[in-house]
Amino acid sequence: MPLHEWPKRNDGQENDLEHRVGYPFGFMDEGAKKEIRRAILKAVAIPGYQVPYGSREMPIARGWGTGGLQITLALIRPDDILKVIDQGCDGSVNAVNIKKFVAKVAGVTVTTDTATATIIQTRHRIPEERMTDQQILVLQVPYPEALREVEPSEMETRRMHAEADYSRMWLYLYEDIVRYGEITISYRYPVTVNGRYITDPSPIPRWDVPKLHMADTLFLFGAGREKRIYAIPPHTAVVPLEFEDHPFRTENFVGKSCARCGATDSFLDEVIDNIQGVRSFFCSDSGYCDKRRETCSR
Amino acid sequence: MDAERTIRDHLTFRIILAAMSHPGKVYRLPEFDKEETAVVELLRCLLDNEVGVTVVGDPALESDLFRHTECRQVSCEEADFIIIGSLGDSTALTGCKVGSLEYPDGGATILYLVDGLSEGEGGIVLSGPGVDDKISLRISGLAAGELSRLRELNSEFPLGVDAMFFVRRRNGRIACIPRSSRIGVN
Amino acid sequence: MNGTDLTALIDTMDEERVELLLQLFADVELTISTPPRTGLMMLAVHDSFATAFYPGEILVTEARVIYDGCEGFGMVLGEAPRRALARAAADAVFRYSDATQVQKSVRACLLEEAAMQKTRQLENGALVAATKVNFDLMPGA
Amino acid sequence: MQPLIRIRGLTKRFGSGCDRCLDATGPEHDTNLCPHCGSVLACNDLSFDLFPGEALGVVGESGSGKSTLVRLLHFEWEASAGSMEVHRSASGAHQVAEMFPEDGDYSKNLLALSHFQKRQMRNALMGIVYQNPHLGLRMGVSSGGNIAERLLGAGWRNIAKMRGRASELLQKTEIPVERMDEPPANFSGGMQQRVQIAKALSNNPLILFLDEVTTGLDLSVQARVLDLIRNLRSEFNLSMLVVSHDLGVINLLCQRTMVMKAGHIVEDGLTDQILQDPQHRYTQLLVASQL
Amino acid sequence: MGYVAVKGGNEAIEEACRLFAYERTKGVSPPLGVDQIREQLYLAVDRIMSEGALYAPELAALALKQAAGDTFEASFMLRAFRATQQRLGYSLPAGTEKMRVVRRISSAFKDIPGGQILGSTSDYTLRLLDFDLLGDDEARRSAFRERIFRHLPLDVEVPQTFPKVISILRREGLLEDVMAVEQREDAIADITRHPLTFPAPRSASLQALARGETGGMLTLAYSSMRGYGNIHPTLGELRVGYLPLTIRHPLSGEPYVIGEVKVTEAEVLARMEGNDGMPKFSLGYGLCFGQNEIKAISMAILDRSTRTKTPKSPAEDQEFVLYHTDGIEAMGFCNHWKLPHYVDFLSDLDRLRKSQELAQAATRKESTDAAA
Amino acid sequence: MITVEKLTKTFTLHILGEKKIEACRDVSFRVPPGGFLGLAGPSGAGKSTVLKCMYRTYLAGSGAIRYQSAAYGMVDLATLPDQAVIDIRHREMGYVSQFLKVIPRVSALDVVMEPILSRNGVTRDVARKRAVSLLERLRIPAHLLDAYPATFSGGEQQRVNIARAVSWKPRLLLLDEPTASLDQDSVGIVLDILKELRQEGTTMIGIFHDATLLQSVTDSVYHID
Repeated sequence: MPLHEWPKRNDGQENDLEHRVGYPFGFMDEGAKKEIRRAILKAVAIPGYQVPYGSREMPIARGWGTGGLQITLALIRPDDILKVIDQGCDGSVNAVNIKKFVAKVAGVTVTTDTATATIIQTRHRIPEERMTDQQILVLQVPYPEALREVEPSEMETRRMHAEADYSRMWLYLYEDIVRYGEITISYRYPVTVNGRYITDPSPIPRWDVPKLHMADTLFLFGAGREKRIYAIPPHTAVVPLEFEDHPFRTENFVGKSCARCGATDSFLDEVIDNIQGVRSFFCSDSGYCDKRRETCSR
Repeated sequence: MDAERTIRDHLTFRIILAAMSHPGKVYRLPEFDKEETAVVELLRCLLDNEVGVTVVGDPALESDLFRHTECRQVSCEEADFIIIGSLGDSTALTGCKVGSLEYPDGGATILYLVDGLSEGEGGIVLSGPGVDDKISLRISGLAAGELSRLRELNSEFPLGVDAMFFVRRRNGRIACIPRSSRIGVN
Repeated sequence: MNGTDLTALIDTMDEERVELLLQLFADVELTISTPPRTGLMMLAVHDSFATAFYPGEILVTEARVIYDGCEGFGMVLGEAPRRALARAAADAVFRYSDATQVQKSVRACLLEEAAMQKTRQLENGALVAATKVNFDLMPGA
Repeated sequence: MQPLIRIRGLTKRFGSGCDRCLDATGPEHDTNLCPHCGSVLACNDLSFDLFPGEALGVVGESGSGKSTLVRLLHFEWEASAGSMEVHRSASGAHQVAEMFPEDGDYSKNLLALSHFQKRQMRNALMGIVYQNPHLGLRMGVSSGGNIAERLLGAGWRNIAKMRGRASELLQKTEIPVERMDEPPANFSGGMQQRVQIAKALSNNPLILFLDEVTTGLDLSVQARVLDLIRNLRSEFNLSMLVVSHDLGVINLLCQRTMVMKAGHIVEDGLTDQILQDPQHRYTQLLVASQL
Repeated sequence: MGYVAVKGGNEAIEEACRLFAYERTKGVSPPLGVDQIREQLYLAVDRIMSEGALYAPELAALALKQAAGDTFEASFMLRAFRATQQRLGYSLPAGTEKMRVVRRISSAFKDIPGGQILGSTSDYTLRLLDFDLLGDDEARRSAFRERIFRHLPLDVEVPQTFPKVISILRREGLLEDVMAVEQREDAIADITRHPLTFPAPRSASLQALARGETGGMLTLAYSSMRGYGNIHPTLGELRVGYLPLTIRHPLSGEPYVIGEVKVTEAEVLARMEGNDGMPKFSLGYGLCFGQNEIKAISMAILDRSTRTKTPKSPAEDQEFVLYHTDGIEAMGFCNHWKLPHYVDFLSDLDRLRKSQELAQAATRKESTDAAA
Repeated sequence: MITVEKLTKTFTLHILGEKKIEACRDVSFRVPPGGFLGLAGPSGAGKSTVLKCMYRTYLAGSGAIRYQSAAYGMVDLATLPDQAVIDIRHREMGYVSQFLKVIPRVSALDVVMEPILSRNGVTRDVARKRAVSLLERLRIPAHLLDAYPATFSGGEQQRVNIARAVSWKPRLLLLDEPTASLDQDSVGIVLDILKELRQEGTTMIGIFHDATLLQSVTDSVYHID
């Protein structure tokens, strides 16, 4: 093409994704992906340790899952089947947003079925269905530092991890019990990974914590704003912090069941009905709920 | 970077990731263009100009690698990736980066080029994260004493190095031993 | 002014004059060796302790053009593929060993641009100069 | 009898240091500040032994380096040079033998361990009581919690057992057990010091560091705290390093004493000898000014 | 049943995006040109570029239009855009003594070599609303332009570069010297590639501040000025001007000027310190894209305050300052609270109910005990 | 058992312009096992200095103090390492001064029990019995046993001091005017106790201000000028 016929704007470099045709596979530049991949490998090799990385800005806001998104984009394959959930729900606005974006820049198919998905990106929940070793669960993490509860300074928490100096975290639980008779940590319940690092499992409810222990699946955790990646490989011991005489307890749904599918074995959302003032309960994992309804109706 | 290459890198990385998450399991890589460039193609999904690399005992690979990736050639003490060719004398590993307690991720990644990899009895026995109970891995073409050197480097978890073993073929195989693995002998 | 200094003027040239410049190359055998691409240039600055740091990135467009076997490079601010091409072409022409006709006309165009920019600079400079606070010395000092 | 720990060539320098630091500082110059490079040699080539069950006193004016010595041995500060070895078969030190499976009577240099290993070593071997209870205690956490913190660090994971141990220790240190869940911030200075001692003893340490523990307390309170320490020493067969500028405290607690001045040990000997027949000019001055 | 939205989120999102775009277009005024924003709201554009850490006036103006004037959103868009762009290289380090100055003042001295050049500033305008601007039109504009040039002598050669005030102080040994800050760094830190670690090297700290959010930096710097910290700043020199963006010509290897970038630089002289026994003024340094004097001065103060040896207040704590001044991160996290958190909240409820249960049981036991 | 050879002790007072005070010169004597040597001489002749050098409260200037230790064999107390001296003090060598070193808030009974308890694995009961009988014999009123000696009269304090020194039956006992502040009856009791101690094998070296007393208890006397 002669010089003077060159267009005024370069095609394929428009910022508007809606109209964009030639965005690169996986959206991010290759340098970013490579760095994230190296961080992921180190994270897998040192279970529970937070690997710092040069987190990139994404078209969604910091705090809205950029960490999880960057991991997903660095490892996604065109033949992946993607599921994105937020609070267990495939239809949640944030989940839909992310799913739409990834599908667009990686051309993958999407699903709401946990069993058929190859990559599941999630915020605040682990699916109820047991996942396999062919699947990867990518968790979005707002605060990667489990010790932040007891120590605000990054320099200090890093030292604590280096020396496995965790007595302050344990002390926090001790004081909790002295004051309230119970450990009051609700979600983001700290766990010990592989007997070494105290790790933040992301804001999943306690209900989901046991699912991390000796699982078949690789769990990758991405904190975009805080610029940390960490991992729990399959078949890795993940033990919630607990005392011999004050064991870890999950949320209690005894005597309650899902008003939609009747499940008694799933994490339930509590819904207050404005008109009648009654409470009802529904599966937080919408994919699971759907599947049960389908099976039941058949 | 053409789209096809980009996608290939994604495919390759997923296999490396699977191998690193399942120590001792042998994975088959997507078919590479040529046997000679297999190492370059394998590592391309990871290497850029932020990465320092040392190649031990394979001058041809050395020049290839630095021509085709943007990584920097550095001494073994500074290397993020150390590639040990089949003739490589890995005493070079003494003094390689094992990270610090604050930043153990600073530990190097070692890529061993080996003749063969297979699962099953008779090899070394691995256990630890990523391994369901125990797994047996047979590595052929690995210099004697290599595993005990690895064990020595990884004796103070979380300090240590993470090893990848690669059979350099168009149709290559890969297996990994991250520092979290316990290496035993049958 | 040498060639590189002259091509620097292309960065701030008016749009119409860039087109004018491109027209000068219309009949010349030029090959685009690297098509224009936009990207980022990281700015490094020395602070007052001689520590270099990066205040941020700058959007630039670069291109390369070959003129009779001689390659020229052009980089300009912003997303401006045609401008980058013009600068690369001018660079190639200036880097070419012999003084060709096109080199002459490009030089003339750019010298003209230099004069125009000088006038503009004087105007703006005068506006700035007028804001200088004058401390007249006390008589006898 | 073999020493419990051996300290050799222990040096702590703040600053870059230069060739002339060693010659230009020390008691004969009456300073530890190197005039050439501005470095401070807080501790300079200290060598001594601490024997099992012994209370070793360290006296000297403020700035002599005695508190630095404690910080170094307690792994709070990094030594610039020197070694610290612990007897591997010292009674109660089975953790030491486990951590250092090599041959020989003594462990390798503890000062060269990683921070992680140092922390384990500290949890297994040491207790410390600071002059300022704010350094040794978390003022906002319950007293029982303060004691539990050390137990938690040593791997205890049973609330009831920890509370049992805490009340036992608080009893020994004469703190009313019913105040166990109150924070030390509510307590008097003497009580805080006793909670600190309880905390320091919680892991059955082999070595207890006492850094000016009675300084700033009322005389009557001082006496009670010293009493407590004397009783605990014989009860637990503790080895103690007692740092004080007060010869009375040293005289009461220690059989052996080292005198420090400008980062050096200028004299050491039996405490009664140091007090009644001091050899060094500085010791004579110290004794003359206090007795 | 509508609350537990299993499906339908997709449509709602798209409608919300459309509604947001509609809000901007529903009025009667003609569409706003991006060039108008770039030329007439240039200080907003400057601010967006410096907080977005991307110098691209056209795109910044576009972002401001798209974000309907929200500078947080606009600088966020620039950051997201830069994530998709390849980095073509690094400039040669620019020295600001080469800056083509359009404004420079010093409050340390009455007169300075080269003079006080007030340049373009709103500092001396009365902050009274100019109702004439309501009737702004092309005729008024050209009249104004004509007026401003009328009395101007156009043949004055104005120097383009000026000596630095601080170098005079340095020569006299009154100011801490170049070597006063830490060891020389081998490589320039780049926090877009390697996250901050602490203590952060100087180059990383300056980069983080140069990308910081103006308001947040002002807040922290102000806390230091008011008394949470005491560095006692004096504005040694404030410059606004253009820095040449220079690289090496990839073919000839010669220096190659791409163009000019507008920046603001501030140097504050701060309380004296006795290094090597000789008390000297210390120095704080600030520089950012565009004309943004509040930010450059705040940056200089924070640069100085975070070098305090024993930090006592937030503005002196390097980790605190650098972690909390990135506007994009802060706004993102603040916004994320709008996302659903009902799983977490339910878990909270579970703990609260359990603790209340235990507390009630304890009270019951006490009263039974008391009765017995 | 113990041989002192040419013991000389000089104090150098650095803070008083390097003033030198010679406390004793060329003292030499020998005490056989089970012997009781008395040290005599005018006041200021250095009798106490000799004892303190032997106990290592003073560092000998020159000369040797050879002692046949049960645990260490033949040692020179002038140069023996501190730790060994502490051990010998603990296991073998006692010292009684003219005054009780009062330990705050420790009762008279505990003062006497402490050395018994801290040695040779005696039960608390046995130690208590022995201490009580010693203190009774030294005529400390029963109601004072649990009181703090700080409040006692000089004579009572000194009797507690002696009880403490002999309670654990040291192998070698150094006595520096132990009876100076005692009344005649008490002196008699103390001498009886010392005699019994000798019969059990304790070697002693003592200073007594009273020449007759000195002659009556010791079996030889060394004169220092």
